Amino acid sequence: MRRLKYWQAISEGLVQCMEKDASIFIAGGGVDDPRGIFGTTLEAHKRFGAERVFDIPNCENAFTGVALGSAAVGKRPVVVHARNDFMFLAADQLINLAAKWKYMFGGRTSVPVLFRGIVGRGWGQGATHSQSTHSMFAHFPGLYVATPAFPDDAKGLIVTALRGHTPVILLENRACYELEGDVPEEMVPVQFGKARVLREGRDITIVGASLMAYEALRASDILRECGVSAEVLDPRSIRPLDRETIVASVRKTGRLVVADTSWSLYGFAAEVAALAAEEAWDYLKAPVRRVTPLDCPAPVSKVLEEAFHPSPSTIAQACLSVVKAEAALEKSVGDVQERFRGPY
Amino acid sequence: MRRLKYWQAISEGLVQCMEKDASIFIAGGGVDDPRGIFGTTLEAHKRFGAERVFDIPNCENAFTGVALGSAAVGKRPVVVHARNDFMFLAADQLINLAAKWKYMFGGRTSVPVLFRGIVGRGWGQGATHSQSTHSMFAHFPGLYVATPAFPDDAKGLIVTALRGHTPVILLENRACYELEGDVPEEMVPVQFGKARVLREGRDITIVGASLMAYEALRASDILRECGVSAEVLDPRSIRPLDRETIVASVRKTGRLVVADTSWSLYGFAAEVAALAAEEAWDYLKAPVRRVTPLDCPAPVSKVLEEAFHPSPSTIAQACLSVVKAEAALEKSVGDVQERFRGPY
Amino acid sequence: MTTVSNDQLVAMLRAMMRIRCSEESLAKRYPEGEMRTPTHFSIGQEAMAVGVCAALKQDDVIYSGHRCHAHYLAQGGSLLGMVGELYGREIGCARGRGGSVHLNSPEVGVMASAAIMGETIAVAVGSAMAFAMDRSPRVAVTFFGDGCVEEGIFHESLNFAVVKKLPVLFVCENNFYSVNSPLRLRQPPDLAIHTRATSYGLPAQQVDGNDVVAVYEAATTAVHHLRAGNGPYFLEGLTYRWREHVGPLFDTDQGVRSQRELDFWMEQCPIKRASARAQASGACTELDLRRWWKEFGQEIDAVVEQVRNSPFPKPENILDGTY
Amino acid sequence: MTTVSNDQLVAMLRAMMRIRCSEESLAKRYPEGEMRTPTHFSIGQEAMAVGVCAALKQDDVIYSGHRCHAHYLAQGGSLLGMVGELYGREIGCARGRGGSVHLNSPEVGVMASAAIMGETIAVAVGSAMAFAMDRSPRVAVTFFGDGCVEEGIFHESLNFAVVKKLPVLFVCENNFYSVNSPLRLRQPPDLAIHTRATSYGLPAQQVDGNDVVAVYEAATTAVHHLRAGNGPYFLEGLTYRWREHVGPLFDTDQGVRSQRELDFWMEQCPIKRASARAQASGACTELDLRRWWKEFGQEIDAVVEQVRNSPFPKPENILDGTY
Ligand SMILES: Cc1ncc(C[n+]2csc(CCOP(=O)(O)OP(=O)(O)O)c2C)c(N)n1
Ligand SMILES: Cc1ncc(C[n+]2csc(CCOP(=O)(O)OP(=O)(O)O)c2C)c(N)n1
Ligand SMILES: [Mg+2]
Ligand SMILES: [Mg+2]
Repeated sequence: MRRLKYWQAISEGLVQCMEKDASIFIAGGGVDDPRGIFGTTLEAHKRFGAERVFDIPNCENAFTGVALGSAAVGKRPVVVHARNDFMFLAADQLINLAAKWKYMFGGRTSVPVLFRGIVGRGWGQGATHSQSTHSMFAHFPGLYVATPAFPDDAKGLIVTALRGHTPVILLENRACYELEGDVPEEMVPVQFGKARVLREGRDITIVGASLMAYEALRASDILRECGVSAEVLDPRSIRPLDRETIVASVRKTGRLVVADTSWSLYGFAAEVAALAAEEAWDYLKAPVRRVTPLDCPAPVSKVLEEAFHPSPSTIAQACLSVVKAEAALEKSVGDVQERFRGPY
Repeated sequence: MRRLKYWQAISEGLVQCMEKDASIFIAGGGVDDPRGIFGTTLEAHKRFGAERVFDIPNCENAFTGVALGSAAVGKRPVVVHARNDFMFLAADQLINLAAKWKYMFGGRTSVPVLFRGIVGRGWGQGATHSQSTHSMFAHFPGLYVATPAFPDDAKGLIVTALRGHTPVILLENRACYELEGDVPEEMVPVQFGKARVLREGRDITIVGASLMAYEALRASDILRECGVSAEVLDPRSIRPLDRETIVASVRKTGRLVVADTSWSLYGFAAEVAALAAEEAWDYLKAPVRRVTPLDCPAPVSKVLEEAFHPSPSTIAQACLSVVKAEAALEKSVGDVQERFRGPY
Repeated sequence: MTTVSNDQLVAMLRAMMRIRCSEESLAKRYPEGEMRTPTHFSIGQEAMAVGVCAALKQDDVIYSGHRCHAHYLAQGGSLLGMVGELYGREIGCARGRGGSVHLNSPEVGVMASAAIMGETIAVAVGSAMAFAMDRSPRVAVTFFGDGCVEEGIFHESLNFAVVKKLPVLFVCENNFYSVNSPLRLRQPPDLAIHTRATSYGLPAQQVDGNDVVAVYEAATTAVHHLRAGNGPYFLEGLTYRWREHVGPLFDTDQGVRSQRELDFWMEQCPIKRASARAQASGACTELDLRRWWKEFGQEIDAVVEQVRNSPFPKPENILDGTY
Repeated sequence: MTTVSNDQLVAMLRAMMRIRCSEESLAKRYPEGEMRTPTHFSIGQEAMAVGVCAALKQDDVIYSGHRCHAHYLAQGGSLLGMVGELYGREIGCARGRGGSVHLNSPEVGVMASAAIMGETIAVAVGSAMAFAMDRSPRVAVTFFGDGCVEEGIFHESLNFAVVKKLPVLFVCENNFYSVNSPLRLRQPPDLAIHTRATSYGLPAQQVDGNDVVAVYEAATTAVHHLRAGNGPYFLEGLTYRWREHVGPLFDTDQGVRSQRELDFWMEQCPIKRASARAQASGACTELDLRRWWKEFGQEIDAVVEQVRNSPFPKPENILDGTY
């Protein structure tokens, strides 16, 4: 299998879907510009031209409605937000309309729009350009919310989204963009609601969403050196959420650490911890721990930014505290971000 | 102490604060109309006139910014949304600006706006007029989010909000509006982040947010008849959240049911269940249970609406299943809504 | 001056009468407490819905807001589906899930109505965009109130439609109120709403919204413009709602709208005016009118009867349609 | 024709030179990688900031967006605070929490700059409302780009300001691009931005945004209008950014903006034009100019030096300021 970078896998997924389905188009600020959303829309633009890959004025809320209205009469739009933080402006259309459309209009019609939002971590992007909105959107029934960390999942989830009937919010972490992985050339759909076991283990379960799936895997490397065998799960989609796989793993290991790029309170980490309290309470050998951004807006200064985000080291540390291994973690592992210097 | 209805307590709190502080004003669609937001702004309008209680055009997003900008130069706005669902349109200003203002501008300035949003349950208000948005807003650091269920708390939280330095989202459930309670005549502030123990008990802890605090109390009556002693907690504010009181109670009873008006996934119920998994995992004698609206948009038809919302009966039922009392609950207790027929 | 035939006039008149008769009947029954859904009656505003929809073809699409009964019926939505929805029955057009504010009937092009102001303005633009991409002659119409003009999405939508030259007709039913807020306190005084549209460079026109023929003619011009690929069009109709904002009652005792104002507008009743015109041109007689009122009265009675005998949704199916 | 004194002209010229010199110096250092914050340089657009702020008093307030350096400095924000912020130091005006896009200095009326388009347009209206409620003569100014005009909040804000007659000056810096999207593809062609404002009934004017005197004069007229209680005012200035949208480089090799276009606008450099005018009117000499460039060069060098020797925020204080 070829190895592709995350952004290449996204690009390939989009292009292949567009080849098969003429109703698909891509729209959003900058999708047709020389940078093509970190390269993800360049090939589609080259291949399908301005009719199917086009720039829009700055109107997040209206354009969300535009996408829904085109979907209502048969199109399959892909809407791109260069930063997922801009989607707050479209929250009404996303939550009050897209999520509820099928249900409140009696189940006969649906609006299968794929909304891509990029989490812009790195280089001090600060309070309004590096949040992760997945927990917020996943609170509301009617949407699918996916957080792929790996290239093949990114491609596979796009394929599924562009064949389904549900509005999908796909959150891509920019820090994943340069990561490489095996990606099937064909269009292999990845189901929503099916977690991926990234590594099997005995002592503790780490569930990591989005970039934190990758970081959890790196944490498990550290843990292995410390003699701890961690099972690492990537939910891939957080709505629907694969409760079964998570619960089975926690029941097996008896310990749980949840790592996430969104805040702890009322977030993904809370949900997974709650699952343990509901379904694995009598299997727990230790307290559950959440490893998330600190409870403040994202700061800019490098020293603060480093303290703000979870890293493999902080995940591993949390795991060690849970398994009560005595040795404090000496080694600190920098995050994947380190080399990023733009373009933003 | 006098007994006041919930809406009267809100009205009194606002009026008393406005008397003391000339910088306070109230604005929002309909605050000056004959209905005065279920009566809550009538007295203030009568007392302080159109200069300090005024209607606005339909512009949820801009007006949120307007309120912030007036607060930045010394005003203390109270912004009213007749339905909290309209606040999605203001999500950008609320989450990207209000919540982050103090932090991202270096801590020197703050924008203490009180945002009142009403959860419009009852009479088939449906998908976009009866959601509870508290879990969503409470995910984001920088805001306070309060969900008073009782008249004195509604008043006391308003008093605190209008003296503090933090933007506050106060969510009021319309179903609480006609409920009566003792309310001190004076301005007795209720602290954010301090839960209220509504009833002490031994066998199980029920934590209920917003209307569900009241319903949990009614559930505990039923449970008492079944021989189950329930401790009932009302968090009152869900950001900050009083972890200590909740954890102490769960450690004491060993059992937890969380009831909420917002959805289960990534919501208040998840957060409280997560607390148990983190801080009381080794005290749990039974699985934690969440009692929340079903995982679909709010339906309209009465039969569906009844099935959709949690009620004292469903809360009690969940508690019984947790304490494993054999007797299935026979009695079903209608919700407080039953007599509501508008005005909406 | 008028271009409509007697047949067309009668058809529009009858459409308005049917809407009025149905809504009046529902308003009368509303206090019985069986329609448990906040209901915004269109009574008094029927000419806009009927005049515009008469200018459309079956495969065009329309969108509406909270006050959607007239639009839904004018475009051919089934009365049974509407009444069923108000009574919360499975037979309702939204299977009892949506309520009065979410009427839809995709079979006849009533794509969606939504309770949040301004939402469907953008959505209609999106359908128009799809039509333009397909080089189809179909057009999209969005009905909204004067209050929605204040929402940012209205402007974002206008701008987008103009920039992309989309076949969408913006229809503003200016009834001078947003709930209890009068227009003059919400928008720049002395600047008619349609002039707001002009600043985006699209043709915009104000019309007597209680004159169904004038509405029809303006809409026909507009739809020609759209089908010719000339981009969007804006129509503002001046009209008035007779009842309270939401619910079946009159509200002139509330201190906001005066009885004098209401009387003035009831005098301008679109049905009264169309009836007079039809009789004057010999399109119908007084007797016809009486016959039609009776016909529609019987229809709505029968439909209500049918609906009340039809089943509620099953609670166990509550999740149906979420995904 | 001009009403500015030589002293005023020199003051404005020097203000522009100081901004330019500081930004050029920062742009040069940017690739060193020590300023870890996405930075939108104002280079080429200094006249709008300086001309408008010169018409304000100390207790007036201004708001800006992502491209805020020039506004912050023109209104009197400290250079140290700005450079400190770019270098992520505790000494930064936002204590290293905000970055380049969140410059503020409430002491001198720079209330807030924000990275999300359009946000501060509404916020400025709010400050103006507070001033009006207090019957204070203070005014609020909001600077924003042509791209923000497409956002709904722009319209909601205009409408509100007009309806409430608030003392707010809307200043649109039209540099013809939103990132890489040219204006003509985003807004109705052939309709100047300020005409969009006219449709709300507020006075709106287009000005040569690279002529600091013209900007100053228009702003002075506008501010008089505001202080007299006549409601809001709209100013559109045509200008151009020289560098890439974000970052220190030029981007004419990227295939979006042509070198010819850039050359044209560099010819229209606001500082060059003001320098020529000042020399022509005898307000300064070539030698003065050279002296000033040197002065500002030394100032920024010293500030950068000071900042680089100043401490970073302490990680243990990371939560400070959340509440
Ligand atoms: C975004 C939003 N804000 C507020 C409301 C509450 N609301 C419902 S209808 C209405 C007035 C609408 O006025 P208009 O658009 O003129 O329509 P009309 O009712 O007059 O037909 C308001 C404020 C809403 N539904 N959505
Ligand atoms: C709501 C929102 N959408 C998109 C962006 C991304 N973005 C940052 S600056 C910018 C262009 C702004 O153009 P303009 O307002 O003309 O200002 P200029 O950069 O030209 O000074 C865009 C699209 C954003 N920051 N906020
Ligand atoms: Mg109206
Ligand atoms: Mg620009």
